[in-house]
Amino acid sequence: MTMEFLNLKMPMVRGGSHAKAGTDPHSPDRRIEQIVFAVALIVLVAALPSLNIGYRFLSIAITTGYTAIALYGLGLQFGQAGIMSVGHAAMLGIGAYTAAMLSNHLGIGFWAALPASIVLAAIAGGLVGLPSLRVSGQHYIIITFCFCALLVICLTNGGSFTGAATGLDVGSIPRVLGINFDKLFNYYYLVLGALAITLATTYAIMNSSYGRTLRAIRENEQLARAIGINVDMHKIGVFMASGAFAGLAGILQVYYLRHISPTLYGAFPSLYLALMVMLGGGRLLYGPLIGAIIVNFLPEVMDLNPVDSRIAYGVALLIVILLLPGGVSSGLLAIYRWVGGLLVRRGSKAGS
Amino acid sequence: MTLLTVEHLYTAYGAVKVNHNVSMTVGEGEIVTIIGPNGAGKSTILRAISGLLKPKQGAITFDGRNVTGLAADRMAGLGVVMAPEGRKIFADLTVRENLKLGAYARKDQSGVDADIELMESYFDILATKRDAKGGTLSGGQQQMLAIARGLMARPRILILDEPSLGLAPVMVKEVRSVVAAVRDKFNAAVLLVEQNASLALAVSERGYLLQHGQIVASGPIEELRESSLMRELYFGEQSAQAGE
Amino acid sequence: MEILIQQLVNSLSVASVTILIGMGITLIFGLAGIVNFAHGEFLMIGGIATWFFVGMGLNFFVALVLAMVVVGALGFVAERGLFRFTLDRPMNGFIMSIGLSVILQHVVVRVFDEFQKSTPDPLNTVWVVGDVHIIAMRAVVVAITAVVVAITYFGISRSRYGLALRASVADQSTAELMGIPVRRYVTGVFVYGSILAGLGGALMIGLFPITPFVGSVIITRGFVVSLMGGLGNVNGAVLAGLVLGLVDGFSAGYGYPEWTDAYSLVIMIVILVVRPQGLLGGTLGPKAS
Amino acid sequence: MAALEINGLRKAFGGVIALGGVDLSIPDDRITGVVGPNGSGKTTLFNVITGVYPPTGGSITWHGEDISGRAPHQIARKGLVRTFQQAMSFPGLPVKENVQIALERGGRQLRGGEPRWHSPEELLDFVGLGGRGNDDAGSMPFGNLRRLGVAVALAANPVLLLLDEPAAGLSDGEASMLADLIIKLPGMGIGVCLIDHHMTFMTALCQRLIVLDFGTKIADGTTQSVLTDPKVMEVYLGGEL
Repeated sequence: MTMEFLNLKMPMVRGGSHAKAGTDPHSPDRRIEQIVFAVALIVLVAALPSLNIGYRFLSIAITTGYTAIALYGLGLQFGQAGIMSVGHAAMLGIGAYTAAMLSNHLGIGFWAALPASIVLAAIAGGLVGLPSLRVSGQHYIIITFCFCALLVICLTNGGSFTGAATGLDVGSIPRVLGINFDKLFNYYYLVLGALAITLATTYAIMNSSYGRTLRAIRENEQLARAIGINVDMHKIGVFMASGAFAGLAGILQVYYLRHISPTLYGAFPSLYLALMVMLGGGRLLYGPLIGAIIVNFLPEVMDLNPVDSRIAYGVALLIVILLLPGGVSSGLLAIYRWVGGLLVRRGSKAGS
Repeated sequence: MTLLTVEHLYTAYGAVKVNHNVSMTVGEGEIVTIIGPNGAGKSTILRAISGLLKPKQGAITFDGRNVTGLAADRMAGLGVVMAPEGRKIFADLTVRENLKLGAYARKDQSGVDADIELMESYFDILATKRDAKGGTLSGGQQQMLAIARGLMARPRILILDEPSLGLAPVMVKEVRSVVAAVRDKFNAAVLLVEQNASLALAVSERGYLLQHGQIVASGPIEELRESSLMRELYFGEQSAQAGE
Repeated sequence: MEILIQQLVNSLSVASVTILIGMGITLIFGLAGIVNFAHGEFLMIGGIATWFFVGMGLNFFVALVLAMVVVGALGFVAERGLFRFTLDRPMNGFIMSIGLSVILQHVVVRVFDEFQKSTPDPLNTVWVVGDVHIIAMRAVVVAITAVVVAITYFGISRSRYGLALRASVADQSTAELMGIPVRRYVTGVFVYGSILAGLGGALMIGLFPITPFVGSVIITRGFVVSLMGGLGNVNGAVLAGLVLGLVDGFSAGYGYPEWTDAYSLVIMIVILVVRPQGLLGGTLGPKAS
Repeated sequence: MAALEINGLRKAFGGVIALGGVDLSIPDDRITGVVGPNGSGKTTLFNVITGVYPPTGGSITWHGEDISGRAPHQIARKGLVRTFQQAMSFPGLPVKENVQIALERGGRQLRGGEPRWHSPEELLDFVGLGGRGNDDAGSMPFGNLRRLGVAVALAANPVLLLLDEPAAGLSDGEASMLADLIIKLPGMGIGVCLIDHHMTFMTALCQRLIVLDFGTKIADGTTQSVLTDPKVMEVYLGGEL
């Protein structure tokens, strides 16, 4: 049947975040909920460094932050438009290497490189997206994987231009208004600011007519075309947006690590990005952030070594696909709604 | 002797309900037809009987045995064989391979070989095109192959879903004579679904008239032919009145 | 000339492993509609299992058979425990297989370690024909693969099961109407493909050392081969495996070895975009029933 | 000259000829019906008109402009909007959002002027789905899903609405409610071209019927004349009846 055929192109499992009537995350009351949650989150997270937490915690938080920024790109692409990629780390790599190469070869620093990283990653995103106009589903995912592996080979064989296998170093971010970004606290706030902008942008896209258009493409490409949506153009558009977020994450990563090498952007980092977005759930605003937090903090909290934590991610991914298709965020949302429903019912009973 | 009994069958695709409370029988060696307009749910009944679709409710009994919900491969093994809508010939396999597949559930290799010869002698085209890919046959030839492939299982009942679909009028006439032969030469009952009422009425002995997933009339074919309901279903009320 | 023949045998022995993995991927995709990303890890486990059994003092070829059994069992468990639940949603099956590949890699690292492992050369013989020196193990790898390819080819093209398999790949529900138990064929093919991966892994460690991370390299080559040949098309996979093996062998021998992997990736992207059903005609996956 | 002019339209899939040179003219100010048995090429006709498949031969002219071979979204934006037999909605999204997407991104009106519907709710009321806006489109009963399909197409602002078997699978009650809805459209400046098998439904709605059989037109005229045409009787019931 046609419906089932179409479902092949719709990666998310049955229902997803909109499975039940009345759970529309875009209705006005939900929007207020989301904004309140966002404000509370930002206050809490901004207050973290003053709570005298360790540097280790702070550095994991920074990693989580820029990873989440990259994930928001993938979230837009996968959660909204329904197109998965296991090559997203390559976009991050384009952003990071653009900044590193500008710094090494032309002496261009962070602030001037920032737009270049974003724009180049967006262009790369669009290019990698081109085959998706012809190829869909698992076949397209394999293409993204190939692009990613190709990038690593090019970076490794790039000689002094790309720093080859050893990679490139960058200096520190110049002070702005006297703020020294070499201090971990300040870098934390920089990443936090970028994350806040990312969240706001994502929120705006999700709730705009553009966001609805992307969801229409995800749900039924044929019908989308039939009502006049230029599906091809919007697909490329979302790949570019996805690349732009990754580019921003990439430059934040390189100036945090101060040294990058090709293996950071290969197949494995890409798989973990895909895994994080699946874990958190790509359709809801906080899904990617939750995915990034789980994957980055879990080993720390549970005191797992890297090998065990990777096994744990893999098992978590299997569980999410088999049992919780909308990701952890939609699971949390369902629990929240359920608890809320109980409270409302109890309240109305008490009232009557 | 009743061969196949369907009692109070309900079917659905997900949330979309198709058949409501359908009951019908097919006797040994009988040719029975289900007639009705497009979207009436005819094919869905066949899918439920042949095991491609699990019924929501109801019972299907074959040869005294409860077969409700049995998978299609098991049903074929029991002798309930369907030639599906649109023929569904394996386009990349040869005509002969298609025939062999029809006999997959059989264990008697010599009987299978003899039956292939029997089919080739009965349907000339299957002999002349023996090694041609199934996809190269014309629509009418494919329909003959689909029926022959179904017969290769030596079915007790052969279910034909819209055998005239997309065939030129001259081929429709040929299908008509083949359906009669299925019973007379190959000793199988036939359950036929047709939108082409003239074909259905010409070959069957009994019929069920289906509308909106329910049986609205049934009986010997002569009675159905004369019923005003029949005209109404195909041409609308106006024309039924005009015809009276 | 001598160098050319030696190079040819070397290339063919590498191509053999690629063919075994490509055949498995193509068979599983054809019937189950899943591109099994963890198939490279199945191969890796085949190699590690061989290393383990040889370490226990078993003969290499006994270890090879045991490794095939181990990986076949792994395939059975994966199909029955995981992939059967995603048969109607191949995308989910694919993403799940990515998770599985991460798990398998790190379980192996956990149980053993992340360093490369090797077995002593099982034959330790060099055959000299005229001026040509042929390492016996390489010739044996080519021979075993040839036998397996022949068995698979005749099984699919001549046997009753092969015919039923081809019918199931073409149209699952019609195959069921013919009385073919398609579900059992799916499991069977998954297990057979896994056994081939186990064999590939065992032969690979007979040729050179492997690490627990070899799977991700080999899976790319497997994809290239199965896509070039056409998914679901076994003959195509064999032919494509030979072509790729030769290209790789000669590029490593005479060209730019650091770009060897890039060739296959570029080939794959081009094929997927231009002819997603594969060069030699394959399938885009089973039709939904 | 009618709004949609089709001349010698042919479509072949490999060796199978789905449309064998069809000439049609369909106006955009009334309801035109296309009938024919299964496999007669009706849906292929819609698919070729709306750009899902490029034609093998012939031309399609819409308000004097040749649109054959254009992309589906371009054709939709010119006011030729179709519905589907199967893929009627964006199943994972709320009903309201389904319609809103089409209102925002849908086609443009050929003749300008005020938009007919200002909000999704207004349009949902019009098709009788008022109050269902927050339901999940994929979990609606079939009858409602059909109406949502019509609502989404209407939201895309059609000049000529092509409906592909809108009554298939509906009960008599549901079909007559849908007919009540469709019959209003020409009065609102929306032409309708309708494929269906449901003859009661078609005779109630259409003044003119076109009959296809084996990819060619075998009858074209007033509903009464077509229904009494012996050729049509032959196609539907066979000569003997």
